[in-house]
Amino acid sequence: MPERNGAVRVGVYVCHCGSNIAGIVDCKEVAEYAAGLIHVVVSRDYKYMCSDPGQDLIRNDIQEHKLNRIVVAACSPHLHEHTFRVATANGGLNPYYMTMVNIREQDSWVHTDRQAATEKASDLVRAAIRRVVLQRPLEKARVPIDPNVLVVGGGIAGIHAALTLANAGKHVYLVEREATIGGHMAMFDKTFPTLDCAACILTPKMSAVKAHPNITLWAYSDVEKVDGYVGNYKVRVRRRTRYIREDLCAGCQECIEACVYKQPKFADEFNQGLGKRRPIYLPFPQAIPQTPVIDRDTCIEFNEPRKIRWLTSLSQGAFSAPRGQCCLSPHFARLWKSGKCKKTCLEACGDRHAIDFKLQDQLEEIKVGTIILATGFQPFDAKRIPYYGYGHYPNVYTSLEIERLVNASGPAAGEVVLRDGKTVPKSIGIIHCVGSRDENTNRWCSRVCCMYSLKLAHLLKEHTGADIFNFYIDMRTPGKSFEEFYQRLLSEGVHFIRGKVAEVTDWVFDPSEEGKLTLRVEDTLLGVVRRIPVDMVVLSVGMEGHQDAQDVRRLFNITCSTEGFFQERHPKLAPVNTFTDGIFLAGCCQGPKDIPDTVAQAGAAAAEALALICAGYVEQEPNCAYVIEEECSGCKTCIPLCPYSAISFREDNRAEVNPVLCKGCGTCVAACPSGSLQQRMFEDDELFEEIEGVLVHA
Amino acid sequence: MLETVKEAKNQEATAFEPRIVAFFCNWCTYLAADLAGTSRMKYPPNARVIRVMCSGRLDPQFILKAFADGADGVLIGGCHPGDCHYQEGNYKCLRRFHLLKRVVKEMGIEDGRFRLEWISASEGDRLRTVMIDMVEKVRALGPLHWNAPVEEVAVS
Amino acid sequence: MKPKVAFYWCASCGGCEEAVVDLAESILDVVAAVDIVLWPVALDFKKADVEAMEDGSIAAAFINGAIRTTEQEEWAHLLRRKAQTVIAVGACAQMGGIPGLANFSNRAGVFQTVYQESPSTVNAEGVVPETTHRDNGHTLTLPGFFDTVQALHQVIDVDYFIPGCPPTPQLLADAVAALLAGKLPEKGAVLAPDQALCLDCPRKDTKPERLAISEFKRPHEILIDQEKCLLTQGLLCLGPATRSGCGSRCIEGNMPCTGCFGPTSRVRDYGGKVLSAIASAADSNDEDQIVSILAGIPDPVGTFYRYSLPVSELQRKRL
Amino acid sequence: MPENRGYLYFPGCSLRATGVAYEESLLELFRVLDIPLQELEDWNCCGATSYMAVDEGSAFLLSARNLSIAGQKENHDLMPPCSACYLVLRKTQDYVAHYPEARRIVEEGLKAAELKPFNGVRVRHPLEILYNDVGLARIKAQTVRKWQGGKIACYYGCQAVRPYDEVDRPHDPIRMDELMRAVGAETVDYSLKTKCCGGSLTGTIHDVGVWLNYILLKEAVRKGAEAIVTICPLCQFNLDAYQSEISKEAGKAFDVPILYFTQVLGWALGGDPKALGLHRSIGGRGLVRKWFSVSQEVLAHA
Repeated sequence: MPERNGAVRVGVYVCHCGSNIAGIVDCKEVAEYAAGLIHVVVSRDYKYMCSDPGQDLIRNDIQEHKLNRIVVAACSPHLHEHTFRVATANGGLNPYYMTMVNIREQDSWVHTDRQAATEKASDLVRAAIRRVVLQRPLEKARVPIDPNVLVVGGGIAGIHAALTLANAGKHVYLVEREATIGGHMAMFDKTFPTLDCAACILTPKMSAVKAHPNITLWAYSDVEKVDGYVGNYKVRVRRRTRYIREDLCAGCQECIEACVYKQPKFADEFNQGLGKRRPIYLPFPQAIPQTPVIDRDTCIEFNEPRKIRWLTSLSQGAFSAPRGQCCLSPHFARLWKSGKCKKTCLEACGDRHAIDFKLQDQLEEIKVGTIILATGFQPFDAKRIPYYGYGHYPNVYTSLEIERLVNASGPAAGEVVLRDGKTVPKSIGIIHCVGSRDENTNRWCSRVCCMYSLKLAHLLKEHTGADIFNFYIDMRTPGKSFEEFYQRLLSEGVHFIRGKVAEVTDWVFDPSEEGKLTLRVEDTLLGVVRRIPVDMVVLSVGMEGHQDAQDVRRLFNITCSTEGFFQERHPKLAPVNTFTDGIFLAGCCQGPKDIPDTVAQAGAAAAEALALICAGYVEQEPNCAYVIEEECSGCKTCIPLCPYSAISFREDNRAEVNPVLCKGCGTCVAACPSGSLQQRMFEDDELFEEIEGVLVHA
Repeated sequence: MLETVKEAKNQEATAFEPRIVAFFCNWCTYLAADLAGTSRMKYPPNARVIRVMCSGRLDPQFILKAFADGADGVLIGGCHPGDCHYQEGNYKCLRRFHLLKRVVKEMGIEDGRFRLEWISASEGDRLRTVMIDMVEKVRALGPLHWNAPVEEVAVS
Repeated sequence: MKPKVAFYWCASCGGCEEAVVDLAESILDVVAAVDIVLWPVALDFKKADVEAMEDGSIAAAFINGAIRTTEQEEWAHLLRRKAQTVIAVGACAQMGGIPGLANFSNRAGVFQTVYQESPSTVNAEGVVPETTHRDNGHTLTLPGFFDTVQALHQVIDVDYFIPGCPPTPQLLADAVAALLAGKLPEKGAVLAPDQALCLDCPRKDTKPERLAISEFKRPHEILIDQEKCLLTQGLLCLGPATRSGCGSRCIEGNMPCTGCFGPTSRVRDYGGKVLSAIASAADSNDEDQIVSILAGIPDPVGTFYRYSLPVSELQRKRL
Repeated sequence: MPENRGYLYFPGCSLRATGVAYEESLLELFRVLDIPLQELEDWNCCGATSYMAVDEGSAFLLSARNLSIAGQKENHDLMPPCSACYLVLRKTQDYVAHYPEARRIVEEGLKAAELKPFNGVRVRHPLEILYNDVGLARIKAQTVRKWQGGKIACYYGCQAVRPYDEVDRPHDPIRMDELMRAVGAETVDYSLKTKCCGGSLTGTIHDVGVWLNYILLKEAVRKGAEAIVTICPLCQFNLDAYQSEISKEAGKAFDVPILYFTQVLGWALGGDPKALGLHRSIGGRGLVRKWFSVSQEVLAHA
């Protein structure tokens, strides 16, 4: 076999990785063992193979000892395979004459018995040597990169990434699920620790997105389908209709005023249901795009068909309510008598004719080379912790509700009052870590809650002058001038009680608690259980991945970590990359983080995309499958197995693999009944050698 | 060859340490193994991992070869159903696994020696658990050492 | 002087000998061209005669059948010594063949079945063969019986293989012709095309590009369509994995290929490979469904290793 | 389960002692509902209270025996009205299923006693049975005496709702409230519905136990409740028996009827007032008489 590639001269390099490997594996012994194996000409152990001197070692040996195969036993190939391929190439060899052995992540770091770990390393090295002997010289194929970029999610992460790319002259498609971009940041009042107004710093960027010639903004839209591969993704986007044409709408909002509902009466999502909106509405004044939405569920115009559906369901007995006794609001019942809507909005729009109730969803097919996912987070649902009384006691709020409450443009115009709409709270309890660091809900720390709780404490004090109690487990303020902000709060007379609140309850123990919500908590600094009555309770809810994160992940063929956040390629060295080339992560969809970190990561993601675009092409691992024509019998077994339809059946009864479409999974190869389908880098004979190698001492 | 036989012999002499060949897919289970490493989880050193791009690449010949060459157990690790990096490779693996499992069993290799586990890139802990469990189960089953020569005495 | 040729049979059914006879008239050409020095099935020679020959004096020995007794082993070694070229003829010699299925058991098991349990056996006193038996002063001997059946090349060095159960007369004739003409390929070759049967299959055009099997059928269970690809009918046709050269006779006879020609040159474990191809076509991604579809293959080992168990990776069952 | 098939009834000690009223009203209620109850033959101590605290193993064995007997019946729904019985029986199943050590103890114990394993037994509290199997609709439909009494505080206690969540939501149970409303009662938002009744503390660390009951009573009254309704004999006993003492201690007179939910339901669905054990009430006898229009003599023969 070896002869096929000429006389084989193997060089073996065992890396100590400082003490990371050498601490458990006897690298010297491994190198010595390898030295005694057939074909091995040079065998060394060295402190840091990935360092320059380490790589030079390889290069020089190749020239000096005429090596034509290289085995490097070090860390995971996912980390340094590329490094050592380059080193091999620098020595004048084809980089695919190098093979790596993972003796760190999968040996020294997971084992404790020195002898066993060393034996394992030797076995793996032996197998690699036998394998490398058979390896073929290969060339990477180049795939061109489409310069257009898709950014999914229009929060601060998506906005910043989109603008960065657009400013670099690349065309960006920004797709946002909601009716407006801005995400959670648009809901915030002030931002910690500087307390500058979120809107003031965000809305200019939002308008910039709208105005930018290189950005196509599709809000109120969903990505439905993603095909292709790095550099060449085909994406289908569904643009849900607003029943108002963005191109014709001038954003005058007269239609909203003109709605038959003189008073807004439907829960306003943007304000966390604290405010009301009409069926035709703009989420918030500075929304981008400035085009209102007509909400099917609440607009009268769309309720006629509903009525019909309802009646038919009645006749089918699907509905148990006796006739006449209407289960819908009297308001709807009246409408049914009165028939369809007067469509005052249409009149208001006049000859702009932007409003059209017949509009349908639009499907857009786009081609992009890279994709940035910035789909953000969802706040923890406080109802999941019943003993904190959210949804039961009216005056228990979530932090996001408070953000809207204290916001000047919020439902209460900045007036912080209880749900009764008039009482100003005199005492407020802020509970940290709701849905974070909690065995019963989410184990992780959401990173921002301590700081935003401090911020809210400050703002609430500012707005109400109330007594404010922060209940925290640990105060976590890592970040530029975060700790200083904490100190500032301490001096502002806000109370801090270290302890996990047991419950929020209305049962009265002593008259002072009458009419209040009492927080029962063990003050771990005093070592006593305390009852603290307050008027208002704020739950600092943590961050979670979106509940549809799994679907999104599958859509883009990336992985989720167990917490439901998207998984980065490497926790330290590739924090914005995914395991799917050309798809990057930005913001909280990858894990909880604050605005500065999010923006930084968005910039990084944009840079990664630019790097690909500027290179103009990406090199693909040459690991695709190929047919040995003269031996293929045209049995077609392989054809249906390829998920990418890369295999076609030729006139002359032979299968053929399209190397561009082939992703190199090798599923067809394993199935080929005559072994005439092979996979580069994972040829049958190479794998057989490796199997024999790990088991059979040479 | 003889080497292994000798070794097999004195392995039995001393405490039996199962030899396990593990075929891990590049995108899920191999990464889980890396993650277990970066998280410094500890598990027994009996497995020798062979990396393939996808569990769908696994030709039954590889598994048979591993047993024939003296593996006491073979572990296949792939992405969870629906999570395959190549969309469906793991299903193809699943199909072959179930048929091959019957063959292997009929040839006298106990169930516990041949396993297919779905371990995603984030399940380093699960990888550890599976490794420990597999080693223990195979240890309990004792040596297989298929390649140890069988004495042929041709008298009735 | 004509080249000397020997025919010998080991553990086999005699079908391969038939194949020689089936050369019909052309056997006369063979006889004319060569000098047959050994052919137990047709002519009476003694072992001593062969032993008396000079080593390497036989041009070619055609040996069919697997090795399962000490006698067969001795003959194999003897002929290897005397012949310049040894050609393994037929599936049994090449891969162990049907006798090789005995590797699913062992000597004791085989004797148990044959001398005790087989329905036609009456053997109250439980007599089983012995290698030596003394009977009023006389010592009778029998060859020893191995636990494990082996293919010819597992016992002696084999130069060429002629596949098939049995091989077609054509393949035999070609082999002889090549031998006489000195046109044999490189050592170790299988004297048949190195492609799978599908290429020659008369029904190949009826095989869809996307085969998906949702239920496996057995020939006796259905009325088999004469034209359509048998796999698409749910029948286990091993053609895709099996070396061609048989003239697809079974297919012509409306029966699925059982794989007697063995694998093509790149395949190490015939059963494993064909298993992989077949299982991959199971039409489901649901684990339970997959299992139930594959349950339609009642005897995987017997099906996929029908002719090749002794040369498979595992070679025999571990009892 | 198919209610017509009825249920295996496990009384436990309380319902034959301090909690007789519970048994009486429960049996009457199921009679009115025409759901057969079959008492588990030869049942023994459930193993709760002291055993669970002192020696889990023997506690498991005790309840394992009961489960095993139930397992041999073709009706596998075992109904222990006492929360303590419910918990220990349920816990035994759970531990045997999940903890090898517990399984070993129980299996050996059962073998020694020549008893069969208890696969398939379902331990079910009457609250959950009435809510799921009978259902609010039927309760509403069969109500013949709409509740005219005062507001009710539904008190669930701890053992029936935690740690297992099959009877109701662990932290904010609601099913008893819904049942009460179904028969026309108004229930107060009683935040202490799952807080501690003192359990056996009233017997061991007496004043702490009493103190806890004081809190329960006080809050119920503050919320405007005129009666507390329970699902657990121990809760009922603690709240009922110590009212006079609490009143003395707290210098605040409590006279609150502590009823079993089965008493209220039984009465509403037309059960015989005499059969509901109402005469056994200690607290709030006046109200009981008024609400249940129970004649003097019924109460008299207490």
